[in-house]
Amino acid sequence: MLQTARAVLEKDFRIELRTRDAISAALVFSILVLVVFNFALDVNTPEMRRLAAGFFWVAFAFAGTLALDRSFALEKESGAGRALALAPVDAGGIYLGKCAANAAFLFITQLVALPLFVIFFDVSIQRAGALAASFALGSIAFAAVGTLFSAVAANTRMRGLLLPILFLPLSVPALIASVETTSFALGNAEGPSFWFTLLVVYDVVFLTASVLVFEYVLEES
Amino acid sequence: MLQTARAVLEKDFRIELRTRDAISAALVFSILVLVVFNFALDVNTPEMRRLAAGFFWVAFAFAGTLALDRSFALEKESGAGRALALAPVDAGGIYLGKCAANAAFLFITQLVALPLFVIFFDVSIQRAGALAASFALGSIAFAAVGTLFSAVAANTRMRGLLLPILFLPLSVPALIASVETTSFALGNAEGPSFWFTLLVVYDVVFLTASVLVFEYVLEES
Amino acid sequence: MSAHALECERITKRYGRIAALNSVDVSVDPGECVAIFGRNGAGKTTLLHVAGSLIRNFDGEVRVFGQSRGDNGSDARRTTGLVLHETCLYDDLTAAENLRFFARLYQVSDAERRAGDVLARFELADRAQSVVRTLSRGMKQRLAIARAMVHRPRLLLMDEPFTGLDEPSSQTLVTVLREFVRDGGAVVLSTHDVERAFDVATRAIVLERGSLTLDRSLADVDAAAFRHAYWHVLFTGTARA
Amino acid sequence: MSAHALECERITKRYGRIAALNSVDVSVDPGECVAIFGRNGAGKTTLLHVAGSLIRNFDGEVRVFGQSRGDNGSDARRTTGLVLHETCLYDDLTAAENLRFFARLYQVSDAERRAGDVLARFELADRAQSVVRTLSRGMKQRLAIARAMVHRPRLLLMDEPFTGLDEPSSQTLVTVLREFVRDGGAVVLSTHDVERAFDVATRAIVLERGSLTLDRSLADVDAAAFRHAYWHVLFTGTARA
Repeated sequence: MLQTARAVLEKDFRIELRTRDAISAALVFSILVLVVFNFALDVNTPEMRRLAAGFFWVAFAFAGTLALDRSFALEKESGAGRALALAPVDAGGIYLGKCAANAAFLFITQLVALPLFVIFFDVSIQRAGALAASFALGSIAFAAVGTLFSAVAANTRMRGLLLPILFLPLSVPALIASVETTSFALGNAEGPSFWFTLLVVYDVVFLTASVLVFEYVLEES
Repeated sequence: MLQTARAVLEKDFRIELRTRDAISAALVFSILVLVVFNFALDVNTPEMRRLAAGFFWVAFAFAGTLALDRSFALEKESGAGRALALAPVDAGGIYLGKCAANAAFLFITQLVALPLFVIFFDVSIQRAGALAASFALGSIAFAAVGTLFSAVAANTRMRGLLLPILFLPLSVPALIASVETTSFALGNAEGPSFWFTLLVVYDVVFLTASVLVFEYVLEES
Repeated sequence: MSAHALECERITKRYGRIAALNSVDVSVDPGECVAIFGRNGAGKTTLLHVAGSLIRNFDGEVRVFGQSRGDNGSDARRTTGLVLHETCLYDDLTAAENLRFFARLYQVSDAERRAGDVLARFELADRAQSVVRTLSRGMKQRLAIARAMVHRPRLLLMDEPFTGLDEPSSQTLVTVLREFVRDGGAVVLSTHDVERAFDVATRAIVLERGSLTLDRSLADVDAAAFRHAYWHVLFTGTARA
Repeated sequence: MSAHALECERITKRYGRIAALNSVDVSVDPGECVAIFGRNGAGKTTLLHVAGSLIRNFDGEVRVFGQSRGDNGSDARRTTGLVLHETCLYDDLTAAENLRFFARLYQVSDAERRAGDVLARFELADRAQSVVRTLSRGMKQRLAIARAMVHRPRLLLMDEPFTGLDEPSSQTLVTVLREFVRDGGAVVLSTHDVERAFDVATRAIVLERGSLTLDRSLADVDAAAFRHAYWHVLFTGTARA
């Protein structure tokens, strides 16, 4: 399974290095949101700074979705994903590979957008280690759910209704936890251990469940 | 030109009625953001209610981008857009048709998401006419710029860098004006005439400029 | 001035250092059907894309019925019909909706009836209300050809039009093209199938690595002799048959 | 129990009210190459998709080398190679990267060398480092076939494999398939080209509106006679030649 995951991960990185589609799309988006927030909301107030982590993660919920979209678009293009799904490998391995690639792209995007975020919202990073952990765990959480549901959406033609009903309630806890842990790293919140634990548990649960369930997702018609 | 625009508009509506891709994607997104904002930011404070319009438009900046993405994806699928670009019609007509379809999808999405917005942010609509005008003019502004740049992005492979540099500064004035006019409609701002004028001027300028310039956008390699 | 349906002068198209086309001259008159032969990657598709103005960044000159592509070009566009590898159809519209849409774009006056006519001509009348996504490959191909002809073009550029067509459909296409040429239309098509090309083509050209190495009328040769000469070129790589 | 390479039993597949396949029985032994003929929309692609387990929601039973698809299926997958209408290649990877990726997925022990070998076999060695997006249609098709064979399958399912191939490439494919069959492999391919099929097929089946109407060995017929009979079916629509 890990061998498959590695092959898929390497492939996605190779394509990303060549096209830079996912990361640049995500980056443009996060910049767009930060700029819009900045202009539209007058963020240079103390209350706003307290909410900065929330804005940051909303931006990433969006940017991440775009990156996930690209990630599965490249599997549909020319039907390569069909061949991938038919290979005699554990579907869980395919999932892990895609998920790892997506999490990495999200994490890289966050790191690149971080300076802009710091400038626009005038925040200061109080605990760098906690910030890195928050970004990493949040990226994994978002990639774990997003990869699963992008695959579901790509294989059914009912994206419209299924997605919000399942995806929304599932992703909200991770988003709140990410916001709280990032807030902690920026010195705007206390008592992070509950939220960090929640993120870790969320990641583990969703990765495990998705690995087990991905086989059925890949099956078509 | 208007005949072409009508044909393109009707085609996009026909496809949308059949697949519901664009609107459902946009809707899912705006719901996602509103929910996330709601959970992550503790919006039920008076300050937050003042900022509600800003949140709403940020959600739509995102949701709209997804809808625009779909709109051009369907032209690329099977190369139909190539045939469209080669037809002996004014490129401006194609632009107007796509732009009208996109603006309509955005507007419909906004109307559908409005009740959720009202509930989550606990706002009340003070001036329904102004709200409708704000939504309509804002949708057109977003569709006008977005349609142009989606076409640019689809025809070049340099989406990564060109887009933020051009798209961001261009769309910010429209977003601010939309936020201010919506804020006025919700009773949270005064003096809307400047912002409404700005939106109208923005719409007219961008529609005109895009119609004139679209021919060069459609040319490939 | 000239009455050529299509005139390509010294067409050169480079991708990086590779010349996909190398100073290709070819002109096609009304009433001609020219078959382009050549190995994979020889430049057949590139030549058709240049002629159809899908590629605009190239050296040389293309004229359609005397009109340069440099001009407004609407007339050249109106008279040209294109069949590409892609179907150029909207997958979520029905067969009839696709044809009506393109007929409207080309301002065909009787769009509705014309769409019905070409559907019937390519034996798709019973699938008119089917969404394109649900059609088989061969049906899509027939519909792609119908789309290229719905606006009554006078020049048809077709990239491997027989792909995926069954025998009856292929023969229908041959009949349609023969009528088209007899009525003064011009056709340029690429193919690998010498026998099929002989059913319909009046002239053959051969591309090798982007250069035109053969251009001859098929009036005085038979398929077997041509195939022999052509295959000799293909397999030995030696020039000019 | 059985040594059939592929066994399809009473396969029925409906799309809405239309039966794309209607109780089709066919089995293929190692050392056989079966050509599927039939009109556009007759069910050729659907049959290949069912056999290749691209479609899993159907009535009937498919077994590959005695293994039901219902089982884990990894073995059946490992022994099957598929060529579809789509290339099933990553457009942004090079030819060599695509083959190495799929070789790794299939746990081919000498992935690197095997990828090089099949590239060379299909005369793509000089384009190994080219991104797939930049290849011509025929080259992509050759690469798609190379991909389907990179893991040394024993059953090949090929949907119109000769599409877009020039004559030398077609002959290469014929040679490769003959060797494959001689070494005990089984091939099922769909095509419209009777002569080409006769170069390689040992048996032919004909589908009409989802039903199998002909299944015969080609050992004792020649191409012309078969084509005559087949075309009769195609054009008159009357059954069983």
